[in-house]
Amino acid sequence: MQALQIFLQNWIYLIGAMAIFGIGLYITLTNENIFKIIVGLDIIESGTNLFMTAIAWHPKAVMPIYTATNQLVVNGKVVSADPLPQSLVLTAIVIGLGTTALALTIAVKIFEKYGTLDVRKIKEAKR
Amino acid sequence: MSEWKDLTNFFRGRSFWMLHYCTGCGAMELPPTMTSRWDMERFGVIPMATPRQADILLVTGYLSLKSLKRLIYTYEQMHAPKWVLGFGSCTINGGVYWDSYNVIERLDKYLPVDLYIAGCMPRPEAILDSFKKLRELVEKGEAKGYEKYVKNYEWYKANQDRVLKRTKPVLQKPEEVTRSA
Amino acid sequence: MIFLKLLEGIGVGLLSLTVGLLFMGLARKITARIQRRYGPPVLQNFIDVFKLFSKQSISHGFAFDLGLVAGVSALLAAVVFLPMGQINLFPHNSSLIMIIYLMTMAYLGMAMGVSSSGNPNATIGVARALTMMMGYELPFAAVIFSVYIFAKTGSLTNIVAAQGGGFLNWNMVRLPFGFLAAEIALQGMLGEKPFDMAIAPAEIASGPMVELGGKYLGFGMLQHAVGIYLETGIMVDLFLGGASNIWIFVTKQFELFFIALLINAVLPRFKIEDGVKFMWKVPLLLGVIQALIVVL
Amino acid sequence: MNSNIIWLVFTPLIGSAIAAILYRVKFLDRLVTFSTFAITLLLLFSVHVGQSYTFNLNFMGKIIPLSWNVTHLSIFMLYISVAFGTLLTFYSLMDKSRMKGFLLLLILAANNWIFTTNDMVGFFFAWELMGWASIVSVLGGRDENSSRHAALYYAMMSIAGSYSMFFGVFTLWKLTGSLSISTNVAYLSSIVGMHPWWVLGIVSLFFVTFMIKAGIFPFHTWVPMAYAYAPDTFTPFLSGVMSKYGIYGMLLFLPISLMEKGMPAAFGLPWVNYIFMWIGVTTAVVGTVLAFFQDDVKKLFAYSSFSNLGYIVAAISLFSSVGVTAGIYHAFNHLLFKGALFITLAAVISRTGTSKMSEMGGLWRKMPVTFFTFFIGIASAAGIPPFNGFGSKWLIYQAMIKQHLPFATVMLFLASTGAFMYLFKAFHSVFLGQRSARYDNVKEVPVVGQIVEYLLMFAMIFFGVQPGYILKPIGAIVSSMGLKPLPTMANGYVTGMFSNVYVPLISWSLAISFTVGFILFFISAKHKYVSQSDNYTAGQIPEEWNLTPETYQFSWKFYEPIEGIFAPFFRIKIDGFFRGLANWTAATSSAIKEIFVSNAQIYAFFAVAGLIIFVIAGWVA
Amino acid sequence: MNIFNNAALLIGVPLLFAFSIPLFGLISKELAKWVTLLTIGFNASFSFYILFAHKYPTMVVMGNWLPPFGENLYIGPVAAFLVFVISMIGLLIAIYNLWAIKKGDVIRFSVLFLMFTAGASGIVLTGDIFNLFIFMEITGISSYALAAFGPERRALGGAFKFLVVSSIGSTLYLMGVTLIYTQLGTLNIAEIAARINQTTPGLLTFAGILIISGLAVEAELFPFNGWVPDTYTGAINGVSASLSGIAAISAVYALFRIAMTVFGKSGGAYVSTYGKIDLMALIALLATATVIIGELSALSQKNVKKMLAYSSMAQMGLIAVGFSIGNKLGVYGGIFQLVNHSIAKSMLFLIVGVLVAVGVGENIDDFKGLWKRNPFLTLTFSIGAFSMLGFPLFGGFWSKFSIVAASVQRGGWYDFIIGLVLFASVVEAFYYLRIVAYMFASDVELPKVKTPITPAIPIFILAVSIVAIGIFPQIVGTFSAQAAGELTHKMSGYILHVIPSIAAH
Repeated sequence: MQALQIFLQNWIYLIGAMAIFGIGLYITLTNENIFKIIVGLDIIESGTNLFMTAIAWHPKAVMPIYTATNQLVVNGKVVSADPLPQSLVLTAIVIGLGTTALALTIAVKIFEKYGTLDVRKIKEAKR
Repeated sequence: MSEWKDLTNFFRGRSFWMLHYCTGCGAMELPPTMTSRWDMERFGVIPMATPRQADILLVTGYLSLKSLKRLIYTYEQMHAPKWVLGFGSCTINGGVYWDSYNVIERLDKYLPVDLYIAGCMPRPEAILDSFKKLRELVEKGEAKGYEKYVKNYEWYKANQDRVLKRTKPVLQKPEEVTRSA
Repeated sequence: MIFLKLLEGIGVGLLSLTVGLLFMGLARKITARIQRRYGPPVLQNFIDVFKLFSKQSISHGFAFDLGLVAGVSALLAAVVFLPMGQINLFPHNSSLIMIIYLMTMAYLGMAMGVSSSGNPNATIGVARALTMMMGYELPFAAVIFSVYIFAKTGSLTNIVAAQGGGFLNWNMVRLPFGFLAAEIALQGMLGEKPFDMAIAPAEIASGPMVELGGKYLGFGMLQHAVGIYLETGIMVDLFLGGASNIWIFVTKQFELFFIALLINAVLPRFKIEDGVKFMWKVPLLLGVIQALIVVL
Repeated sequence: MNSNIIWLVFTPLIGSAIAAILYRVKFLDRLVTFSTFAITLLLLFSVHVGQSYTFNLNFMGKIIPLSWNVTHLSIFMLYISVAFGTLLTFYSLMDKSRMKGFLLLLILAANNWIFTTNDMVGFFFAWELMGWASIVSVLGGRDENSSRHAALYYAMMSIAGSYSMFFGVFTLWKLTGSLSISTNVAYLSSIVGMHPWWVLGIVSLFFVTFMIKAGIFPFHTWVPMAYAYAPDTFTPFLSGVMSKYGIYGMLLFLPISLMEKGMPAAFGLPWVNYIFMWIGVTTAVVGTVLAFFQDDVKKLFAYSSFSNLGYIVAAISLFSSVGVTAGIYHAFNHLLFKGALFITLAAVISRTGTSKMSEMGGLWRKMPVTFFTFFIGIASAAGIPPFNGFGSKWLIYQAMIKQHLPFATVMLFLASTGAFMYLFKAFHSVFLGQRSARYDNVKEVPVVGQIVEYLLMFAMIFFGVQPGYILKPIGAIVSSMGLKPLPTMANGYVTGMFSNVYVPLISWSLAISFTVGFILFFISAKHKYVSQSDNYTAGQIPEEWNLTPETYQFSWKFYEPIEGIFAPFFRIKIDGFFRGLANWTAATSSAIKEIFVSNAQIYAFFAVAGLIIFVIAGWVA
Repeated sequence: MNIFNNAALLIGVPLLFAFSIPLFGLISKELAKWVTLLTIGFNASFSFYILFAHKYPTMVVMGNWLPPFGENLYIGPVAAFLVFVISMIGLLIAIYNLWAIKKGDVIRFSVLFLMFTAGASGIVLTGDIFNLFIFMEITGISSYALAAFGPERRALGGAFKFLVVSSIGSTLYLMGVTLIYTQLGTLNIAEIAARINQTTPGLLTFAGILIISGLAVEAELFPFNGWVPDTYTGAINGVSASLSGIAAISAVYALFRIAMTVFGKSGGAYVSTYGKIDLMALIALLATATVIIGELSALSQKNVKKMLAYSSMAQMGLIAVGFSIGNKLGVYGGIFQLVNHSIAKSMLFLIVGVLVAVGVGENIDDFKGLWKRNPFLTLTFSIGAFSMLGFPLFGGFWSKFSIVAASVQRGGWYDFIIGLVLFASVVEAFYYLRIVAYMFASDVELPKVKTPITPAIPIFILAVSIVAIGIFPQIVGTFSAQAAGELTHKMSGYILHVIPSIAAH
C-alpha cells in the first residue's frame, strides 16, 4: 500500500514524464508537417518540465515555506520539498515559449516562401 | 695514279651490288640466277635493297611512263660509279609493247645504259655473261654511263620531260585513301 | 712504351678488322655451300669494302659522318681491351661490363648517324635493333653475372685465368646452361637469323643501312666485322677458356661463329616481338637456372 | 661559433625576399637568383666538415635546440646542389619560362638547411619549405591546366609524406626526448635488435616521405606529371637536385640496418634491405618500361629520373661500401647528366614551343651545341664510358654482384638497356630525323645558354674521365658512415671490387680510334652533302604522296612491338591505385554527402539514434 | 577569491543595448548598426582590459551569494581569453555588417546579433550549469532567428533544421542537468565537479551521455550535426561567420567544461571522466567520425560556402580531438585550433560574402582566375585556406602541430585516430588547394572587381592576425597554455578558485 502510494505520488510522474518525452519524440520524428513537429517539440519540453518538477518531491516532503506549523527541519534533517526545480521549470517554460514562438514564425515564413509545410519538400535544388 | 684507278676498277668489277628494278616478266629470270643453279654471287654480285648501296641498276623489262619516273628517281639516288643494265628486248625497243601509248621504247634515251642484254627472255647464262662483260668494261674504264649522264643531262632531261609530262599524278592523295578505306 | 702500346693497339684493330671481314667472307662461302651454291671468293668482303671506300657517296650532315665513324671507332676502342690469347694489351683494365658499355657507344653512334639521315626505314631498323638488344641483353646479363659470381671476378683477364688447366675447367663445361643461353644471345647480338629483324631487307630496305652508300656502308661493314670479332671474342674468353695464342683464339672464335652461321643458314626470321619473347623465355630461363645453380 | 652555416640558410632567404620584390621584372628576379646562388656557392668555401651551430628555440616553455652540423655527406651534397643551381640560374637569365626565382631561392634555403641540419624540427621545416616552394613552382608550367593538376597531385603526395614524417618525428621525440637526428638514429640502432618491428615502423614513417620525394615506386606517380608540367627551367632542378633529398634522408637512416641482428637475413642482406633493394630495382625497371611509351619528352625523362633513382636506392640499400659509394656517385652523376638533359630540353622547348616528340625532329642542324650536350647527356645516362654515367653504373653492378644478387642485377641491366632505348627514342625524335618546315627558323639558344651547355659538356666529360675527384669525397662520406671506403687510386680510376677501370685509358683509346676512323673517312672517296628530304623512298617522290617532313618522321609508336610484350604489366597501374584511392574518396565523399541532404526530421533522428546508441553502450559498459 | 562584479557588464551591456536598439532604430537604421558595433566594441575593450590588465582568476558574485549557493560568473584563463576572442570576432563581424546588412529588418537583426554575442559570452563566463542552459538557449534562439534572416528562402529551411535538432539537444542537456541535480542537489559547476564521485555511476553515465549529446549538437559533432551544412549555407555570410566564429567557441567551451571539469577525474596524465564509460573517449570517437565525414563531404562540394560549412564541421571535430586527448598539450592544441578556426573560418565566410555581393558568386568555378580580378580577396582567402590546412607560417600550423604532437605523446589508439585525422587532412588540403589553384589560374579573362572598404577592414585584420599568429604563435600560445592548465587540472585550476573552502575529496 505504501509502495503503491509512493508509486502513485512520485514514480508515476517520473514515468509519465518519460512517456510524454517519448511521445513527443515520436511525434517529432514521424510527422512531416512542420506544425506537428513543433507540437512534438513542445511535448518533449513538457515531458522534461514534468520530470524536473517531479524530482523535487520525496515521500515525506513538506512544502518549502517557513510557517509556524510547517517544520522544514526535523531532527536536523531537511524535510521540505526542493523549491529550486520549480523555478528552473519556470525558466525552462519561458525559454520553451520563446523557442516555440520562433519556430512558429519560421514555419509561417516557410509556408510563405516554399508553399508547403511538408518538411520533406523543404529542399533546395540539388547542387 | 692510273695504277690506283686500275686497282679500284679491278675491285669495282668484282663487287657488283645490284639493284634489280623488276618490271614485267624479266624478273622471273633473276631467282634462278641468284640461287643454287647459277649462283651469281660467285662473281661478287649480290642483290641490294636500296639504290644507295647499289652499283648496277638492272632494269628487267618494259617501263611504263609511271615506272620510268620511279626508275629515274632511283637512278639518281645511286652513288657515282654506277651502271645501268638493260635487260631483255623491252628495254631496247619496247618489245611486245612497242606500240603502246604508255610504254617507252628505248631506255637509252632516258638513262645511260651501259649494257643491253638482248633476248626475250635472256637466259640466266646471258645475265651472268653480261656481268662478266660489264666487269671487263669497268676494268678497262670504258663503262662511263654515269659520266655521260651528267655531261648530257639536258638532253636526258628533255627526253624524260617529254614523255613524263604525259603522266599526271593519278594516285590518290594519302588522306583520300584513308578516307575511302 | 706508349708508342709500342699504340702500335700494338692499331695492330689489334687491324687484326680484328681482318679477322672480322674474313669471317664474313667465310660466312658467305659456307652459307653458299649449305645452299648448294659455289659461293663468292673468301676474300670477297675485302673487295666489297675496298670498293665501297672508293665510291662516291652522299652524306646527310655532320652527325651522319660522326655517327658512322663512331660506329667503327668505338668498337675498335673496345677491342683493344679484349684479352685474346697472348695478346692482352691492358690486362688490368679488361672489365667485361666496361667493354659492353663501350660497345653500346658504337651502337649509339651508328644509330645516331643513320637516324640523322631522316629516313624512317633507318629509324625503324634502329628501333628494332634496340628492341632486340633488350631481348638478348637480358639472358646475356644473367649469364655474365653468373660467370662473375662463379669466377669471383669481373675482369676478362681473370676470368680467362680462372679457366686455365684444361678443357674441363672451361666455363662452357662448368656452366653449360649459361653457355647455351649465351650462345642464343650471341645469335641475337650478331644479328643473324632468326634475329635479323633490324636489317630485314625485304621489309624495311635493310633498315639502318638504308641511306648508307659508299664509304658509309663501308664503315657499316667494318663495324659489323669488328662486332663479330669482339662478340665472339668475349664469348671465347667467357666460356672457352680464352686461348694460349692468337691462332687458337681465332679458331675458337670461328667455332662459335660457325654455329651461329649454321643456325643462320637454315632458319627464317622472327617477328620482332616474338624474337624478344623467345629471348625472354628460353635463354633467359637457361640463364636464370645457371644463376640459381651458381648462387646456391 | 660557426654561424656561417646559418648564413647558408639566411642568404637565400634574403635573396628570396629581394627577388620577390623584383619579381615583376623577370630579368632582375633571375639576376638576383643567380647572384644569390653564386654567393651561396662562395659561402660554401667557408664551411668545413665538423662545423656545428646550435640555436635554442623557445617553444611553449620547451627549449628546442635547432642544430646544424656539417658532415662529409652534407658538404658533398651542398657543393653539387649549389653548383648545379648556379649553372641553372645562370642559364635561366635569358629564359622565357615562368619559373619564379624567389621560389627557387626558397628551395635553396631549404636545400642548405636540409643538408646541414641535425635536428628533426629543422629538417621538417626545411622539408616543408622545400615542398611547398616546389609545389608552387610547378604551377607555372606552360600548360596551365595540366600544371595545376600536377601541382595538386604533387601537393597531395607531398602532404601525405610530410604528415608521415610529422608522425615519425613526434614518435621519436616521445621515445627519446631528443630531436637530434644523430641521437635518434643511434637510439634506433641500439634497440633494433630488441624491437625490430618497432624500429621498422618508425623508420618506414620517414622512408615513406623520402620515397615520395624521391619518387620511388610505388610513390612515383606524381613524378611524371610534376616534372613534365613544371616550368621548363625548373624541371632540371626538380629532377637533378630535389629528388636527391629523399636519397639524403635515406642515407641518414640507413646506418640503422647495420645493427639489425634481430632480423632474419635474405641473400646476405637483412631482409628489410633486401626488400628495399627490390623496391629500387622495381623502380628502375618500371620507370624504364613506362618511359618507352611517352610522347612528351619531359615525361619521358621524368620516368628516366624515376628509373635512375631506383638504381640509387638499389645501391644504397645494400649498405656495403661499394653500394653506398655507387649510390652517392650515381646520385651525383644523375644530377649532372639529367640536369644537363633537362636544360637542353628547356632550350629546345623554349625554341620550338612544344614538348611533344611527335611534333619535333631534325633540330640538330639548327641547335648544334644543344645537340651535342644532349648527345653527351644521353651517352652519360646510358652509362657509356668515358662519360660520367659509366662509373656509377659499373659500381652498382659490382655492388649487386658482390652481394650475390644476380637476378636483381639482371633486372638493373634490363633497365639500363631499356634506358638506352628510350634515350635514343628521345634523341631521335627531338634532334634527328626530318625537321618540320616550321622549325626552319629555329635558332640556337642565346650565348648564355650555350656557355652553360659547354660547361655541362665539359663537366660530363671531365668527371667521366677523372672520377677520382668525386670518388675521393665519397670515400670520406663512406668512411664517416662506418664503412670501409674503396681503396683510393689515381684520379682516373674507378675502383671496383672485381676489377678497376682506368677511364683515361678508354678515352685515349677512343681518341686514337676516332682519329684513325676520321683519317679513313677523309682519305677515302669524297662525299657530298644533300638535303634532308633526299631519302630513299622506293623510287617515290615524297611530294607526290603529299609526304611532308612531319609525316615522314618516324616518332609515333616508336616501340610498338614491345608494347605487346609489356601489355600484361600495364594492367597493373600504380597510378591507378592512387587514382582509385582518390576516386574511392570522391565516391565515399558523394555518398557521405547524401547524409546531409535530407530534412530536419532525419537530422533529429540521427541525433536521437546516436543518443540511444550511446545510452545502450553506457548501459552495457 | 577575487571578486570583480563589474565583469557582469560583459553580458549585461549587450543585453541592455540589445533591447534598447529598437529605440535607436526609431532614429535611424544606421544608428542601430553603429550601436551594435559600439556595444560589442565595449565588450571587446572590456575583455581586453580583463585579459591584459586585470588579474583574472576572478569572479562575479550575484548579491553576495557566494558559490556554491548563488549564481556566479567565473573568469578564469579560459573564459577571459575566449570572451576576448568572441568579442573581437563579434566586433569585426559587426563592422562587416555595417556594409552587408542593408535590406530587411536591420533593427531586429541588430537586436539578435547583440543577444547572440551576449549569450555566447554568457556561456563562456557562467559558473552555473543551469545558467549555461539559459545562455545556450539565448544564443540558440537568436542564432535560429539570425540564420533565418535574409532574402533567400534557403535560410528558412536551414534555420528550421537548426531549430529542431538544437531544441532536442537542449532538452537532452536539461534532462542531464536534472539528473545530476537529483543526485547532488546543486547546480554550481565547481561544487558538482568537486562532488561528482559521490553519485551513482549508472545515473552519472546516463546524465553524462545526455549532456554530451545535447552539447554535441552545437559543437557540430557527428551524428548531432545534421543541421550544419544547410544552416551555414542558407544563412547570410555574416551569420555563417558568426556561427563558425562565435557560436563554435561557446559550444566547444561548454562541451569540454562539462566533460573535463565537471565529469573529469583529477590527477593522472590524461583527463578521463567518472562513470561507466569514459566520456572523453566517447567524444574522441565522435570527433574522429566528424573529421572524416566532414572532410569527405566537403571534398565533393561545388559550392564554396557549403564546402566551408562541411569544413567547419570537420574542424570542430579536429578541435574536439585535440581537447579529448586530455593532456595539457592536447588541450593547448585544441584551444589554439579553436581560435585559429574561428579567425580563419569567419574570415573565409566574410570573403565569400563579399564575393557574392560584388557578383563573383559562390561556386568553385566562379573562383577561377580570381587573382587577376581581385588580388586582395584572393590573397586573404589563400591565407585562410593555408591556415585551415596547417601550412607552416600560418596560424593553423601550430595548432595542428600541437594536436598531432599530443596524440603521438598519448599513443595507444590515439595513434590510430590521428592517422585517420591526418588522412582527412590530406583530403582537406586537396579541396582547399584546389580552390587556391583555381584562384591563381591565369587562363580566365573576366572583368576586375573592386573590394568595398568596409568589409575589407575586418578581412584584412583577420588575415593579418592569422599571419601574425603563424609567425608569433605565442600571441595565442600563452593564453592557450594557461587555459589548458585550467582545463586539465580541475581542482587547482577551477574548483579551488571558485570555492576555496571546499574540502578536497
